[in-house]
Amino acid sequence: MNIAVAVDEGRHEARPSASEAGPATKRIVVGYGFWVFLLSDIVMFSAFFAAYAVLAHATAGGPSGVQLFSQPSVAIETGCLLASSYTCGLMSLAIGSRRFGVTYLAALVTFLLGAAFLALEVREFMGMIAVGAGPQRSAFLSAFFTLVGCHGLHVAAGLVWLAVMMAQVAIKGINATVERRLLCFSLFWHALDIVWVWLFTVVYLMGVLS
Amino acid sequence: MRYGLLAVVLIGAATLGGCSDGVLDPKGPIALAERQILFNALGIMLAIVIPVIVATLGVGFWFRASNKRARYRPNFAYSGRLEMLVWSIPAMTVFLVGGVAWVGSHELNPRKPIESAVKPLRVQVASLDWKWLFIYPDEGVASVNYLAIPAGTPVSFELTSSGVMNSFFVPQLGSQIYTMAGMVTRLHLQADQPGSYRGMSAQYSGEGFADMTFNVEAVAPDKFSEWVDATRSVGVELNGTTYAELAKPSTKVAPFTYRAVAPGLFDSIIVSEMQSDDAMCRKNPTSMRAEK
Amino acid sequence: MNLLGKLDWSAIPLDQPIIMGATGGMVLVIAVVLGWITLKGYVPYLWHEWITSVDHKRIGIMYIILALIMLLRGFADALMMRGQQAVAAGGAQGYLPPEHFDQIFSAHGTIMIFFMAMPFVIGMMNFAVPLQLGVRDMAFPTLNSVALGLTASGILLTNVSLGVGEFAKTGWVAYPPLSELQYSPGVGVDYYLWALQISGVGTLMTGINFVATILKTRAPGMSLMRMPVFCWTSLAANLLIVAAFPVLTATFAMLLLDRYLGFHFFTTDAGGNPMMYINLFWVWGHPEVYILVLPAFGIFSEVVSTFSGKPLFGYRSMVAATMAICVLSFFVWLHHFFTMGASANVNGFFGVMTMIIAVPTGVKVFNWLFTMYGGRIRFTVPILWSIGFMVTFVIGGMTGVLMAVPPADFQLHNSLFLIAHFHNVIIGGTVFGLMAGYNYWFPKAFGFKLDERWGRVSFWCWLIGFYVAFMPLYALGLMGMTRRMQHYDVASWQPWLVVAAVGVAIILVGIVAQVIQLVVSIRNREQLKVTADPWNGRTLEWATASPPPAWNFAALPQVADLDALWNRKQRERTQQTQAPKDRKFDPIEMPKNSATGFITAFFAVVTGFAMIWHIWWMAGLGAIGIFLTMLAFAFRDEEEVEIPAEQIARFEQAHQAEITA
Amino acid sequence: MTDMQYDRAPGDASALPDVEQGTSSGLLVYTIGLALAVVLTAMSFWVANTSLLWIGGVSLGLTVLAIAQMGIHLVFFLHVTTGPDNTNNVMALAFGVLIVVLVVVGSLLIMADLNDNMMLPAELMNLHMQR
Ligand code: HEA
Ligand code: HEA
Ligand code: CUA
Ligand SMILES: [Cu+2]
Repeated sequence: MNIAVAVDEGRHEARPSASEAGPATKRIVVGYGFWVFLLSDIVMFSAFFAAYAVLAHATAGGPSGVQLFSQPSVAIETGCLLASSYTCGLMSLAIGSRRFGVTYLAALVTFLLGAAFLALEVREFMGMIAVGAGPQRSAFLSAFFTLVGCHGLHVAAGLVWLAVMMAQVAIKGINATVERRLLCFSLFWHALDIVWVWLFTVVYLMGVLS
Repeated sequence: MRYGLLAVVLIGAATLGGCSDGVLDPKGPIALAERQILFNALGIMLAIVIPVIVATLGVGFWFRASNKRARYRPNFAYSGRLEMLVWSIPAMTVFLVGGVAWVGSHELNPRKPIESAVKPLRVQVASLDWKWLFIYPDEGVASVNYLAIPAGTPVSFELTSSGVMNSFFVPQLGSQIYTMAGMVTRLHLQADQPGSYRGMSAQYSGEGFADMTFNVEAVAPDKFSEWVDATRSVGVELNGTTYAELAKPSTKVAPFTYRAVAPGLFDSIIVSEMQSDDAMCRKNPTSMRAEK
Repeated sequence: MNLLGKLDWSAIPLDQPIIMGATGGMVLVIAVVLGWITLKGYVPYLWHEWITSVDHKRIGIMYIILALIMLLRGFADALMMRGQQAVAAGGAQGYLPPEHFDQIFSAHGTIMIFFMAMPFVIGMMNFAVPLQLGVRDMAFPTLNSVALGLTASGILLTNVSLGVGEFAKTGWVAYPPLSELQYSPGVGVDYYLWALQISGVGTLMTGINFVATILKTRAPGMSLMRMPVFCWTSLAANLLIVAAFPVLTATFAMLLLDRYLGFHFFTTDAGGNPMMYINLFWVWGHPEVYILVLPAFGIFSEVVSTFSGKPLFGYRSMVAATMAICVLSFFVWLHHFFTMGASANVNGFFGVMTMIIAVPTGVKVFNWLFTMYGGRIRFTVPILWSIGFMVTFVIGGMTGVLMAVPPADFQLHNSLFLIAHFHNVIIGGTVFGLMAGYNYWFPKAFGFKLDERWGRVSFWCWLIGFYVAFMPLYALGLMGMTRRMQHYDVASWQPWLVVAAVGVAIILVGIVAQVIQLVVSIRNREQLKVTADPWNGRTLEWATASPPPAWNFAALPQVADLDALWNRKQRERTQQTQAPKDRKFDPIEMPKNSATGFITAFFAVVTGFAMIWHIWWMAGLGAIGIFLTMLAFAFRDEEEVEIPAEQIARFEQAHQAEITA
Repeated sequence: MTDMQYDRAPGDASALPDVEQGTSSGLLVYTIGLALAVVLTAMSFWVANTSLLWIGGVSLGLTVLAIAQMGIHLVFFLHVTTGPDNTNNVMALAFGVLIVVLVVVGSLLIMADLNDNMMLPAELMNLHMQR
């Protein structure tokens, strides 16, 4: 899959290099801007990660990760997100070839998987609060709820966004603007998955090691 | 030019003019070394900064548009040799100052005990809202806003805070260090000669901050023993109750002393701010897998 | 349940004459200005041409106006502090009680950094970068307007704190535990946090916008290595924004959670760790100072090369140095807390890394020097500021390097020496740069030059005032005076502080001269009128009319080398080419005006204010308002308007006629 | 505006090599990505729970797996490549990763060092462990 070569073949001699060709098309500018936003968002997560890592052992006599985390539930959550990432990819393909039925279906499945993830996470949070392991209990728990909750909020925002986008597709059809936004959405959704990879690794898997 | 000079002159004036009580009038080995480092670093950098200032003003003056004698070279925009020079001059300077910084931070690490034949005096410091408490664990006395130390004897400080952060600082003796609740920082200072030195908090801590000053009274060692003896005979004991009384926020507290100190009081100040199993406790978290 | 949360009449400090006077004055001025605007019927004009405008030039100008107003507020604070410290010696308490003085230095630092320097810098970039790139607008024009709105919201909230409630009493860095609920139960810290969170989101948007603009939209032929240096430094500054501001947002979010929901990030109990805040704050804080100074470096580069009549010396070195500073600035943050008790290795490492930044900075200074060398320097106001900067900044940089030596910092940390250092680099670097840029680009923005004579007066007063005001602080720092002292017991400090106060008075004269300069220039605008290229410039912003039309360039310029305009002028001179008489123009698509920014800002203020005062229902309404605004924006159909070819042709003809006349 | 074939937005599915010929290869890319991600995830969970591995290496192993998984996501889901059309995207990514590593690793080292230095004396540790 050597993309570079594939593209180079279609190139005209006279064309200047990308950096001299004048303003890029809107799709590329928007995609790039959103890419930069995602990177900044990930930097924000890194601050929460740093706080969590520093405070991970500051349990102040309260419960620790080993006592609180349930691996099966995390595995299901991970599965949900991963699968939704896949269906989100299918959605992008369907949009590219303008197949509305598949688009809606893929979006619906993505939404449901995301919602399932959120539901599981909320259940986990409620369970912890119920046993007195809420975020006010210790610095460790503050950091845990903030880090994981921040990712959860992003997922929730993604769900709202997806719903709005489907409304737009229904009302406006797939025009250049809508397609651009859906491209950004899929970027966002995949990036959340990357954050989650680090979350389950650092919080849930390493957290039960000791 | 004249402003660059003005800066130098002003700093110089502060130095020579005998503005007492400051960093420039050190009274102990730490402060002395730090002043030396300050001057050395300053000297190294002035060697390049002054020429830069002079050159800026000179070039600007000479190449003014109205000067017909100056040669206009509109295409002089690159010169490999100059480019090399331009990168290497600051690099060399930084190499020198950086070396000073690296060695200096090891030599003058606040945690590093002062080498001396004399046995160091231990003092425990707690910053309260808004005064300083000094506990002499080995002598069993304590004082507020007043620190008596024997001259020529290293003093080993352990510092903490009852709440907000402060910074313990006696400019004429040397380094400052933060005081933080639930933690202990360490510092080693020494006064070479008897004298009275101004101490204060260097980290803003709220309303009463401006009055968080104290006097360091360095006295001859035998005078110091006398002071300890005298202190033991007057005042109240520092224990849980009197400490709670003292810890209430107050400003401009006149110096006074405690006849005795309940054992472990300093430790209880530290712990009072934390609730067990804190990050601080875990020096080397060993990861042990749960047995399955 | 109180419907108004914590808000009641006692929030308004009726018993404090100074505050009430200031507030009353401010409210009065605003009321008069608003009344005047309404009476004169300017409201529709303002609304259509400015508030809803997404034109990068207009937005840039609005940023700068905001910044200038905040400069005055920040300066008023500085005057009060200098006045207080000039009198509060020995037993005297001065005229400001601690709880007021503490708010003043906190507000001064916050306002100057976030609401003066940042908007000013962003305004300059907004105005100049798209013009220099030879394009018609930013990558995301509406986002730009929203960012402006959010910055204004933060500014508004901060100033509301003057009259309703209080501002933080924690210093501009708001270290916990002092800023935790336990030690700062009032709303001051909440004002600080919400104002900065809201404006911080705006700043982040700006950063993303500029990175996308500079990397993805440039005139045809403008490769990266043909970009003007100001675009490079702007790129670096905005990369820093994108990488650093999220950390600040996260840190403040943690402090907010501590304060509002009883979390334990930075508390002293339950395992919280205040050192964590200090660490994260400076992860943002050090890059921040380069966000402020890098664009100024870019302005100096443009100014020095233009007025020396030479290309910038060592362009490649300049670019390399800029990017080196950009990356290195993330390796040094610990130098703000050498005295917290880290090991010698850690302190030593960060000390050395800090100094390494002096190398690329030094390269820049030398390159400016060699740019002047062999030039034919026209001593206009912008270059005066530049030379003043070169002399002043190296002193400030030097004292910075001095404090990067950990053992020296053990003595100088938090002393007035530190205060002198950073005013030396911020005023001597950023503010001087902004003043140079203000004088340099003013004719481009408004079509007439600023008065030279008053500009000179202002420059000299500023320069001299600066030295008189801040050099004594170096001395005081060495004498052991710490910062943030409401009063002090050492009488021998007083003379120096009186000198410093005199210095500030001289600066005041400089500021007055600046205002006079503006007034005089507006009055004489006919004589000072200029056409496209008043300074014999080198970069593309001087290729279009002054003020430029909304679309900047009738046709995007074709760029073949560095200093695009200069080289074109050279070619035209040798080839005697004339622009063809009747050029053909194509219609241009421009982004449509949008009220999104204004409405978002409105709801942001509502939300922020409600959160500060714990008025939960109102906060909820504000949040819903923001969401609905975004939704409405997402569903709008027309994003662009077409500017007809005739209109462009008409403008170009008028412009040509003006040039030949 | 110029139509740029070889300048790409990140995540641009339509820039996949032969997307014009139909989505089958696009589907293939996503499916391979999913398969790899599932395998890596499963490995992570296994590594964390098995007792076959030396305990000291587990954290490291998990980190490596996470990095690999991140790479999979970037390449197969976000379509980031090293092609010339992608330079800006990759540069931005590299800068972002640098900052993230600096923030996390730097903070951890600094805080660990500070905590070490402010350790309480051993007796005291015990004292407040009991509370
Ligand atoms: C951008 C940053 C910036 C700027 C420009 C300034 C400018 C000034 N500052 Fe600032 N200061 C800070 C940032 C800044 N400061 C910070 C961060 C702190 C720390 C706060 C803390 O402790 O937490 C601080 C603290 C601080 C202190 C507290 C010292 C202490 O803690 O004891 C003092 C004391 O006098 C002081 C004085 C001044 C003075 C006299 C100026 C003067 O130079 C002011 C100069 C005047 C202006 C900048 C206004 C100019 C107006 C115009 C030019 C209008 C022109 C109009 C037209 C063109 C139409 N500053
Ligand atoms: C625009 C803002 C700005 C800029 C550009 C700088 C630039 C620098 N700063 Fe400054 N700094 C601040 C704003 C700024 N700073 C602020 C606001 C604070 C305090 C915040 C607070 O606590 O409230 C601060 C605090 C601060 C500290 C912390 C002190 C303390 O709290 O104890 C230190 C310590 O290392 C420091 C160092 C430096 C250095 C080494 C540079 C270097 O980048 C300077 C480099 C420039 C030169 C060196 C001059 C030109 C070079 C040459 C001519 C070449 C040859 C020279 C040499 C090789 C020496 N700064
Ligand atoms: Cu400071 Cu532990
Ligand atoms: Cu710094």
